[in-house]
Amino acid sequence: MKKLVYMDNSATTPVKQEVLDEMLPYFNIKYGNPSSIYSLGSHSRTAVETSREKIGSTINAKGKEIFFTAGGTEADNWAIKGVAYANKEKGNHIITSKIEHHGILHTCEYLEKQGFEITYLDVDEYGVIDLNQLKESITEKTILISIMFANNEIGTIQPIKEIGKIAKENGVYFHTDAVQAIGHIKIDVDELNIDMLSMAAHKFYGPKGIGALYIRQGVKIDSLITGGAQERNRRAGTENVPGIVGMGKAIELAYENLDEKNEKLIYLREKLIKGIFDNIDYVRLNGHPTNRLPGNVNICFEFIEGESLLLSLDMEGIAGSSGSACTSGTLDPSHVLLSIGLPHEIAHGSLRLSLGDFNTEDEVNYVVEKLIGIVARLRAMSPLYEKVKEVR
Amino acid sequence: MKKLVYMDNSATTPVKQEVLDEMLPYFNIKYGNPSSIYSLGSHSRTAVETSREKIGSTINAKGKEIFFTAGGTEADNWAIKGVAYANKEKGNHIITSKIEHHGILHTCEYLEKQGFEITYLDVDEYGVIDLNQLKESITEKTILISIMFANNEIGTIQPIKEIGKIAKENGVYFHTDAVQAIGHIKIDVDELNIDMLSMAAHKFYGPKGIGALYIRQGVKIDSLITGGAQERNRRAGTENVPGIVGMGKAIELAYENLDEKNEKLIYLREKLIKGIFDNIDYVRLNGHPTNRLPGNVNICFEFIEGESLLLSLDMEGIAGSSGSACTSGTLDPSHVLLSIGLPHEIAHGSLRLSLGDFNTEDEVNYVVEKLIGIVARLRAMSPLYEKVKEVR
Amino acid sequence: MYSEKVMDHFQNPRNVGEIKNADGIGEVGNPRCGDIMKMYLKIENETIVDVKFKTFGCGSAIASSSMATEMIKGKTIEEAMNITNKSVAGALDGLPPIKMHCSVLAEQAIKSALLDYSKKNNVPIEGLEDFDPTEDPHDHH
Amino acid sequence: MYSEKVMDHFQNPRNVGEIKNADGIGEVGNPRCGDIMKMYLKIENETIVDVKFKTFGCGSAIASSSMATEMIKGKTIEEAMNITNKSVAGALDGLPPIKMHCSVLAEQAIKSALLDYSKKNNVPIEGLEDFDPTEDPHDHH
Ligand SMILES: Cc1ncc(COP(=O)(O)O)c(C=O)c1O
Ligand SMILES: Cc1ncc(COP(=O)(O)O)c(C=O)c1O
Repeated sequence: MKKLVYMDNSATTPVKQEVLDEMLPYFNIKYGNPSSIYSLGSHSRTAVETSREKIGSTINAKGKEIFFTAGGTEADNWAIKGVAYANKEKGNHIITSKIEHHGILHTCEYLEKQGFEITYLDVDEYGVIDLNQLKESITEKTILISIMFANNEIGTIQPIKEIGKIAKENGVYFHTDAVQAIGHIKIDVDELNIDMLSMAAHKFYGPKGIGALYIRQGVKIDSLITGGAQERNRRAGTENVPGIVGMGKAIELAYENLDEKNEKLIYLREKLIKGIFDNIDYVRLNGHPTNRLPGNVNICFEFIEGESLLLSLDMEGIAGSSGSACTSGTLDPSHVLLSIGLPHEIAHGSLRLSLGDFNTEDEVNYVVEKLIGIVARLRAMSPLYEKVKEVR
Repeated sequence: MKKLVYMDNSATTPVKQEVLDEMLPYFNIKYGNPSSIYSLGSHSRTAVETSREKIGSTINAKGKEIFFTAGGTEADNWAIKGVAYANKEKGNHIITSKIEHHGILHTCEYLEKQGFEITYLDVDEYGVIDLNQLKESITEKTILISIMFANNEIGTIQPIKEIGKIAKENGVYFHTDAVQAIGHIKIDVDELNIDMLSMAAHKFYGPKGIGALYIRQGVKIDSLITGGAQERNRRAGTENVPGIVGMGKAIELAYENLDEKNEKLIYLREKLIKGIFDNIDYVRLNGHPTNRLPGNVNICFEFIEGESLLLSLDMEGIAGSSGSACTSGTLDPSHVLLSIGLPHEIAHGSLRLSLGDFNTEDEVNYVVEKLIGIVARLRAMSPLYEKVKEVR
Repeated sequence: MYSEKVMDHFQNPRNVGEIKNADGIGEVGNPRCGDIMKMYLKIENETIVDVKFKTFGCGSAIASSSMATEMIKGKTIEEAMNITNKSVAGALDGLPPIKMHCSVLAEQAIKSALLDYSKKNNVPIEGLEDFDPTEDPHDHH
Repeated sequence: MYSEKVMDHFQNPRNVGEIKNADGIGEVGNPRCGDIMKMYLKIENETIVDVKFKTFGCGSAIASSSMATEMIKGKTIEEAMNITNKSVAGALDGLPPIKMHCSVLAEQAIKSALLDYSKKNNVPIEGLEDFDPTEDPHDHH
C-alpha cells in the first residue's frame, strides 16, 4: 500500500505486534472452550482469567469486577439498560450529557420510549459539563449518572472525580464511558468513585470486537445477554479467547511508559495545532485547550466542508475524520460540535486528527504542509470564502 | 503439548489455517475502521461486505439480511428479545422447546418476568418436537416460534421445514438457532421458511467472538445493541473486521465438499458408536439414531458420573464433554437429557464426543480402547455398579 | 465509496471559478446543511457558451457541480433544461444513495441560474414555470 | 480447575473397595444429585484399623473419599470424629467453591459409618448425637 499517515487513532488503532503474537496460539493451538474441563479448556480459562486480572489491576479493581463484552458499545448498552431495568423499582431517572457517544445517547433514547426519564446535561464551549447543573438535576428517582471520561471527537476530559463524588454523596450509581480514556489516561476507580466503566480494546492497540465493562461489586444490574454461565453468569456466550488475551496484553503495553508516551503525544499535538494556526486563517480549535486527550486535535476550517477535506487528505495518504454530516450518514453535523455552540456551517468543516504511538514529527510536518494546500484549494472553490474576501 | 484427540467440536473448533491467513492482515495492516471514508477504511468496509455476501449466499439469503453479532448467544438474544419488544402490541406469546440452548431458554425466562408467555414444547425420546403440539400451541397472541435446527448435546435435527410451514401458515415469525447446524448441514432459508437464523463462526472452524443473525427483510425487530450506525443501523459497535473476514472464509470452506466430509463423519460416528456398544454394557445412545448431526455421538454410561469420565479421558489426551451436573455448574444434569426422559442418575453419566474435520479412524479406535478401561475402572469404584452385579 | 469518475471530478474539477458579468447566476443549498452551489452562466444566442461554479460541500457535491457544468457547456438552454439529477449521477457512474441530493443540487443550480437569466432578460424558459430553487434537495434521497 | 493433590487422589485413589464383615458401613449422597459415597470401617479397640470406600461421583468426590480414608486410617474414633469437610478439602490443597459439597459428603460418609458402628455395637460416640446423614451437602457450598 502507498504511504499512509494514520491520524485517526480515536476511530481505531492497529493491533500491536506483541499483542497479535500473544493472541495467535489461541486461534488454532490453544483453541479450547474455557468452559471445558479438559486441559485444553483450562488453558483457555487461565488465559481469560489472567487477562481479567491485568485489566482489573490497571484500574485498581478486582479481576472479578471485569466482564468481557464485544466492545465499547455493548458495554455502554449493558451499563445503561442493565441498571435501568434492575433498579426501576427505585426510580426511572438517568442523567447523562449531550455529548456522549451514540452508544449511550441512542440507548437512553430507547429507554425514554420505555418510560424512563433522561436528563441530558449541557456542556460549555469546551465541552465540559456543569457540576452545579448535575447536582440540581438529581432527584429521588435518579438511579444512574453516566458521563463519558473523555470525548471521542473533541478530546475534552470531564471532571470525573467531582462527578464521582456527587454521585456517591447522592447514592446514585456512576457509569463512565471510558472508551477513549482507557489505555491513555491513568484511572483509579476507587479514587474516582466510578461504579461502572466501559472500555474497548481496539482504541489502545488491541483487537476489534472485544471490550469490557467494569462493574463494582454490589452494583445491581441486569444482564444484557443471557444464556450460558460465562462471565460469572452475567454475560453469556463462548468467550472470545484470542480477543480477551489481546485486550489483556494491549492494556499492559498501554500503561508501560505512559507518561513518556503522553509527553511525546502532547508535543506532537501542540506542534500540529501550532502548525495549522500559524499557516491557515479562519480556523478554530474545538475542545478544551489543555484538559484534553494527549493525542486529540480537532479543528474547524471555516468555509469548507469536512468530507471534501478528508477525501483530499486521503489522496495525500493522510487518514483523519470529521464531524461533518456527510461523514456521519445523517443530515446534521456532529451533536458534539453543535453542543459546544458551533453553528452548523462551521461544524461541517471540522477535522479530527488523532495521534497515536506510531506517529512521528515528520508526519506532523507533512500533514501541516498538505493541509495548507488543500484548505487553500477548497476555499478557492467555496462560495462562502468568496463572500468573506469581499467583506475584507 | 501432549497428544490430543479432540472430540469436542460441538463446544468449539480450531480456526483453520486458511481462515486465520485471511484474517491476519486485518489486525495490523488493513486495520481501518469500516466507517471511515479514507482508503484504509474502505478496504475494511469491502471486506465486511464481501463476508456478508458469502454468508448470505450460503443460506440463500441476501447479503443485507445478514447482521454480524458477537456470537450465537447474542444472535439468540437479539432474535427473541428484538421480536418480543417490537411486536408486543400484536401479542405476547412465544413458542420454543424444552431442549433449546440456554441462550434461548434463559432469554425466554427473562421475558416471562416481563409479562411474556412462553410455551416450552416437549420432545420425544429422541429429542424431536411434536408438530401437533406446536400447531395446537399457536394462539392469536403468538408472535414467534423459536426452535433450534440441531441440538448441541444429542445432535437431533428438528423437522425444520414442517415447522417453517406451520409458522408461515399462521403468520408467525420463525427463528431457528442454527449454531450447531450451519457449516454442517445445507440450509436454504426460503425453502425452509426461516425468518431468522442464529449462527456462530467458532462452531465451523472460524474464530470465537463472531456470529450473525439472519433477519429476513421485512421482519419487525428491535435492536439489542444501539449506538452507531453500523450494520445498517441495527447492531451498533465498531465491526470486528478480522472476525467477520474469518467467518466469511470459514463458511465458504465449510460448504466445500460438504457431502464428502459428512460421509466421512458419519462413518466415524457409526464406528465410534459400534465400538462402544460392542465392548461396553449398560450404555445407551442419546438422540435420534439417524436424523442427527453427522459428528455427534452422545452416550450414557450407567453407574458412573460424567465428570470423572471426562477427567479420565483427559488423562489419556481425549477431549469430550458431558451433560453431568458437575460440568454444567448447576445441581441438575442437562435439561436436554432430562427432557428426553432420562432419569437423573443416568443423565449424570453422559458423554458427548463430537467429531470434526480433523478426526481420524485411528483416533476413533484409540478412544474406544481407552473408554473400555476407564469405564471398567470407574465402575469398579462405583457403589451403584456393585448393586447391579449383586442382582445379576 | 465513490466511483472513479466522482473522484476524478472531485480531484480535478472542471470549470471552477466565477464569471464576471455573468448572464445568469444561481445559488442553491444552505450552509447549515453543508452544501452550497453557485453557478455562473454566459449565454449567447440561447447557448451556454461558458459556465463556472463554486461549491461548498462534500466530495460528491463538488463532483456533481463539475460534471453538471461539463454537461451544459456549449449546449442550448433547451438542452440544458433536459439535464436531471439522474443524468448527472449517471454521468458520474452513480452516487451512493445518501449522496443523491448532491446531484439534485446540481440540477437545481443549473435551473436557478437559468431562471436568473430568464428574469433578467425577460425570456421565458419552458419548464421553469414551477421551479422552486429553495426546495429541499434532501427529500430526493 | 483441580489441585495436583485432587488429581493424584482421583487418578490413584487410596483404599478403594469393600470390607467383608465391616464393623461400620455408611452410605451418603443420592444418585439423582450425581454422587454417592459408601464407606466401610474395620474397628478394633476404638481404632480404625482398615477403611475402604466406593464412590459414584465426580473427580472431587472420588478424591475427597480417597483423602478422607487416608486421614482416618489408623486413627481412633475420637480422632476420626475431628475430621471436617474443611480439613479434607484442605488436605487436598483446596477444592473449587462449587465442589465443596464433595468434602462435606466425605465427612458425612465417615460419620455415617461410625454411626452404623455405634448402633450395631451400642457404643455411644460423642458428637454423633445430632448427626443427620441425610442432610443435603449442597447447602454447604
Ligand atoms: C445450539 C447453540 N446455540 C447457541 C450457542 C451459543 O453460541 P456462542 O457460545 O457462540 O454464543 C451454542 C454454543 O455454545 C449452541 O450450541
Ligand atoms: C467514547 C466512545 N464510546 C463508545 C464507543 C464505541 O465503541 P465500539 O465501537 O468499540 O463499540 C466509542 C468508539 O467508537 C467511543 O469513542
